[in-house]
Amino acid sequence: MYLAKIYVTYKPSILDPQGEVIKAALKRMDYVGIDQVAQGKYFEVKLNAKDVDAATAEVESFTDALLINQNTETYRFDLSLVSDEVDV
Amino acid sequence: MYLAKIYVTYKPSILDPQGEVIKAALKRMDYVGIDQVAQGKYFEVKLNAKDVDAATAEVESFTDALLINQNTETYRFDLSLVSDEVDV
Amino acid sequence: MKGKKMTTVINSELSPEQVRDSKIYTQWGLTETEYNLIVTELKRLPNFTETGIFSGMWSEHVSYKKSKPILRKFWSNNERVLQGPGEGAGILDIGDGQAVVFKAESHNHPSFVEPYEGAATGVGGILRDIFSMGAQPIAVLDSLRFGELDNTHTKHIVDGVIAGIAGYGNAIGIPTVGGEISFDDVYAGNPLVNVMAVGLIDQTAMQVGQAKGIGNSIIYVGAKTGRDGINGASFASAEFSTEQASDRSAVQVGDPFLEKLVMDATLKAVKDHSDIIVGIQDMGAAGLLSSSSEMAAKAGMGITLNLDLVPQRELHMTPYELMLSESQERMVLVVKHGEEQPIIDLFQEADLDAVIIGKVTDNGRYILEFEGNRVADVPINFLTHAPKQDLPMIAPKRLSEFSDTQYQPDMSQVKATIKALMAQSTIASKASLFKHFDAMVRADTVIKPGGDASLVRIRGTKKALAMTTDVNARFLYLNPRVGAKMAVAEAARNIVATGATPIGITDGLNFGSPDNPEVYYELDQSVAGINDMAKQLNTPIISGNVSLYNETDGQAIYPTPMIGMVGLLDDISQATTMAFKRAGDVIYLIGE
Amino acid sequence: MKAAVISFPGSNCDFDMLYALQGFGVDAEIISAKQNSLTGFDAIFLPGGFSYGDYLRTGAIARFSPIMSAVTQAANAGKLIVGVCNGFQILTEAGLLPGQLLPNAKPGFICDEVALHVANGQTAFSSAYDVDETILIPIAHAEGNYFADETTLAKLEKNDQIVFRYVNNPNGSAHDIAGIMNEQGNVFGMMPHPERAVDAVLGNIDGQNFFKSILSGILTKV
Ligand SMILES: Nc1ncnc2c1ncn2[C@@H]1O[C@H](COP(=O)(O)OP(=O)(O)O)[C@@H](O)[C@H]1O
Repeated sequence: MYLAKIYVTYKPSILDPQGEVIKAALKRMDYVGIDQVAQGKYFEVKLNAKDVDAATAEVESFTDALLINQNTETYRFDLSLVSDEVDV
Repeated sequence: MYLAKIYVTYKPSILDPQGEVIKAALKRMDYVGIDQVAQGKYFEVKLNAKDVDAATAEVESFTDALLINQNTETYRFDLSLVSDEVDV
Repeated sequence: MKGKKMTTVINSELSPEQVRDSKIYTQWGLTETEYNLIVTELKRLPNFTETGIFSGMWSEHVSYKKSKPILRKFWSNNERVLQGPGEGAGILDIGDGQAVVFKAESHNHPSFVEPYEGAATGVGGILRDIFSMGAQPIAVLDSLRFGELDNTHTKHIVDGVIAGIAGYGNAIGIPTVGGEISFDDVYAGNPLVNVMAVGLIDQTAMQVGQAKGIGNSIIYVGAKTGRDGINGASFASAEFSTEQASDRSAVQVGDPFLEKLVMDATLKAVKDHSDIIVGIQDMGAAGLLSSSSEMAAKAGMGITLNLDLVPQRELHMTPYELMLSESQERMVLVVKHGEEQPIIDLFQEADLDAVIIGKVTDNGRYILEFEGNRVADVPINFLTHAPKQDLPMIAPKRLSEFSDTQYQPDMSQVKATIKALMAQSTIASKASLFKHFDAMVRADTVIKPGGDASLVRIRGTKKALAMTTDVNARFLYLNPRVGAKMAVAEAARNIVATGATPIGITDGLNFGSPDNPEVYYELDQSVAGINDMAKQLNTPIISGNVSLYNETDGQAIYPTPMIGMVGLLDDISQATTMAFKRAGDVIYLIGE
Repeated sequence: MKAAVISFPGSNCDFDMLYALQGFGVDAEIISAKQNSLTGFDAIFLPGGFSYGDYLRTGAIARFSPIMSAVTQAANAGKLIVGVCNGFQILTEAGLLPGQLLPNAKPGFICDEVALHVANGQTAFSSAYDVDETILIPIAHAEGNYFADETTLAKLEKNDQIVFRYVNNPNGSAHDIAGIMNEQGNVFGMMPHPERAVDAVLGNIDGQNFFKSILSGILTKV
């Protein structure tokens, strides 16, 4: 079984209203060093695949198709082999 | 300047309805190998701090205070030194 | 954050000669003839920025150059009309010093490309049209068309659009009280997302989008400008081809939270400072460019803007990008010279940017300064009056081919037929979709979605406003003029069913390419049909929106002029709802 | 009785709450979340809406507004604190009520009218209802799924802190919880909107007794 950790962020030119609001809140809370905040999504997906190439292809395919919005978002991911016994 | 990448997930005991919905959608889309899906949040925060210890303390402090709800969420983070030039 | 540096490419602007030789303006939607007209008028080659602003202002989406000859025919005058077409929204007198403000807006192309954000920003845009008049928005309605629900792509679009309307309307706190949804394969590649908003205003507080008074200040308010939807206006005025699906500029993302702050602050400014606010306009299609130039043109003035002062979200934006950006949640205010501070303070108090970016002049010119250079200097009247186009029209062949013989329904399997009808997505209950809309926020909704028309009470009075959106495009496909009359009549019946009297109309004219004489004919006949019925019902058309080029790969949608109608109920205790109330009551069938 | 309705940036039911209170003759006013004092008020209402856009988590950012320290003080002083919808979410984030509101079990916003069972009719928020009465109250939320750990839930049950329960759970809330109060019985939060059910012209007056309960509680105290 493979575990894919997928990190989704907005493309650079897209407005990130959440990031802005969080940044302003942190400033109000006196975290003065904060320079920039971006909020994205994080997915952990466990999947069965015959090898790492197959798993990579599968992750790219479903991330493009469902997890991200290709107009506004971009992503990267890490893949690792994990034991089948589950506990997320 | 430091860049903190913060990964927030639900604690294991918390039901993650969004993860369930995504898993069901992936199954319908014929991604048969999917075993488990969890959705979390991902933050990229740039901050100024005098050294890595100070940055670490700062990230832990504001993540505990604001970014997560300790009832239901947990997190980990990576910290790296980045150049000051911005490129949104 | 990771990301490419995007400075170099974008800053390398073409010289005027290069603009001429590369004919880049044709990609922006200007024709050869239009370009030559500009050269002749300016007596020189327009530079990159100037060419860009002409392409924005002369796009169909902004100038209505193709539809205007037909829109002019709309009947928009009666004893109630305080403001007809030409401003952000139309206004009708409802007595007691109050008025109702309403308009419709389409976001068809953006919603196809990006269903959630497309629909969400449609709601945001129409609400700005209402509160920029000084009116408090009180309700949103929608009118939606999708392909049949038999494939995942259409389902994805439907889910996204519904979630987008809900996401924006619920968060900003204006109830989505009604609307209509139907499904037909002609909309598969061209869904329609029309939204209508209704507002209330005291007649003394009415604002217009004008830049009067030499030396008065142009104040930019709201969100910072980014590279969102650059050239969206020309984009919305071009046909879709499926191959082009990836050729798109950055999508606009809405921020209902910010818009709520902008809305509340704008309404407060109108209330507290009506004596120093000269004009208000939202930044919609072609953003800062069209709002500022139209305000000045309407007042017969000129305008000079210093683009370095425009609040910016991204680095290294060019004048072209700053002017054509369609970043959401932004407004332009014109304020009396020397009295800006209270207005600026008011917006800053709400954590909003409010910056003086220019002033009104008397030279009739549209002038842009950027980094110490004059990057545009053109006559405003010329800029805001795209060369008119008289297009040919011809009755579609199909109309003469339809046989006159009455269709004879097959009545042999009545039960099965009725069941099959009820199972059609267009006829079946839409509750599973509209339950995502907050229909009750503001606590004034008397009749919620699911009735004929919706009814919203006017707090502090005995009155209520009824509202509905309707059109059956299949009727228009069969006969545009009669179909359009039927759409108005249907809307009126829905209003009357609540007990209210119809008082006015806004429309959303969704058609294919006007360059096709048959489509242009449909447009002309639809407007004629709306007029016919509107005059009979005494419901003037006071605002509306046009969306053309709704075709994919040469296949146009049905002519779909959405009718948004508002009615007035003088005594809310007379309101009627649809449900049967009591066993034993008598049921009448009225009409022929 | 004098009541404050807190307006956070993004609150959108603040006026609905104000009008409902005024309809019962209460001297109520809107107080900006940027202020930091609530002296002179007998009851404080945190209304529905999308404070700070509900970005990050519902209520997460609002709880750091200046007014919240005054709300906490008032709570400790035994004043009545009422959070409806987003107000409830803010009170849990602020730790004035236990638990948290998670996204609905079936994700998505729902606007509906739902049946509530008056689980405890002996509180400052429910005393005007009949014991075991079932009432119909509007809901409008995407994150109303009440969560708390087992120990907390057991405590809520044992102390009778659960005031309203859903008859048909619309959002996955633990123990069908629609509204709870703190142990002292002066801080209360619920997801449904009683302020949308007070005017006969809107077709539902089941929320009236909620306000009558609060009023009679305060009047007997004052
Ligand atoms: N189909 C129409 N019927 C009547 N008036 C229309 C129609 N289309 C546009 N208008 C009017 O023309 C003006 C400009 O419309 P539009 O460009 O849609 O406004 P905006 O710039 O806010 O998008 C508005 O006053 C609008 O009411």
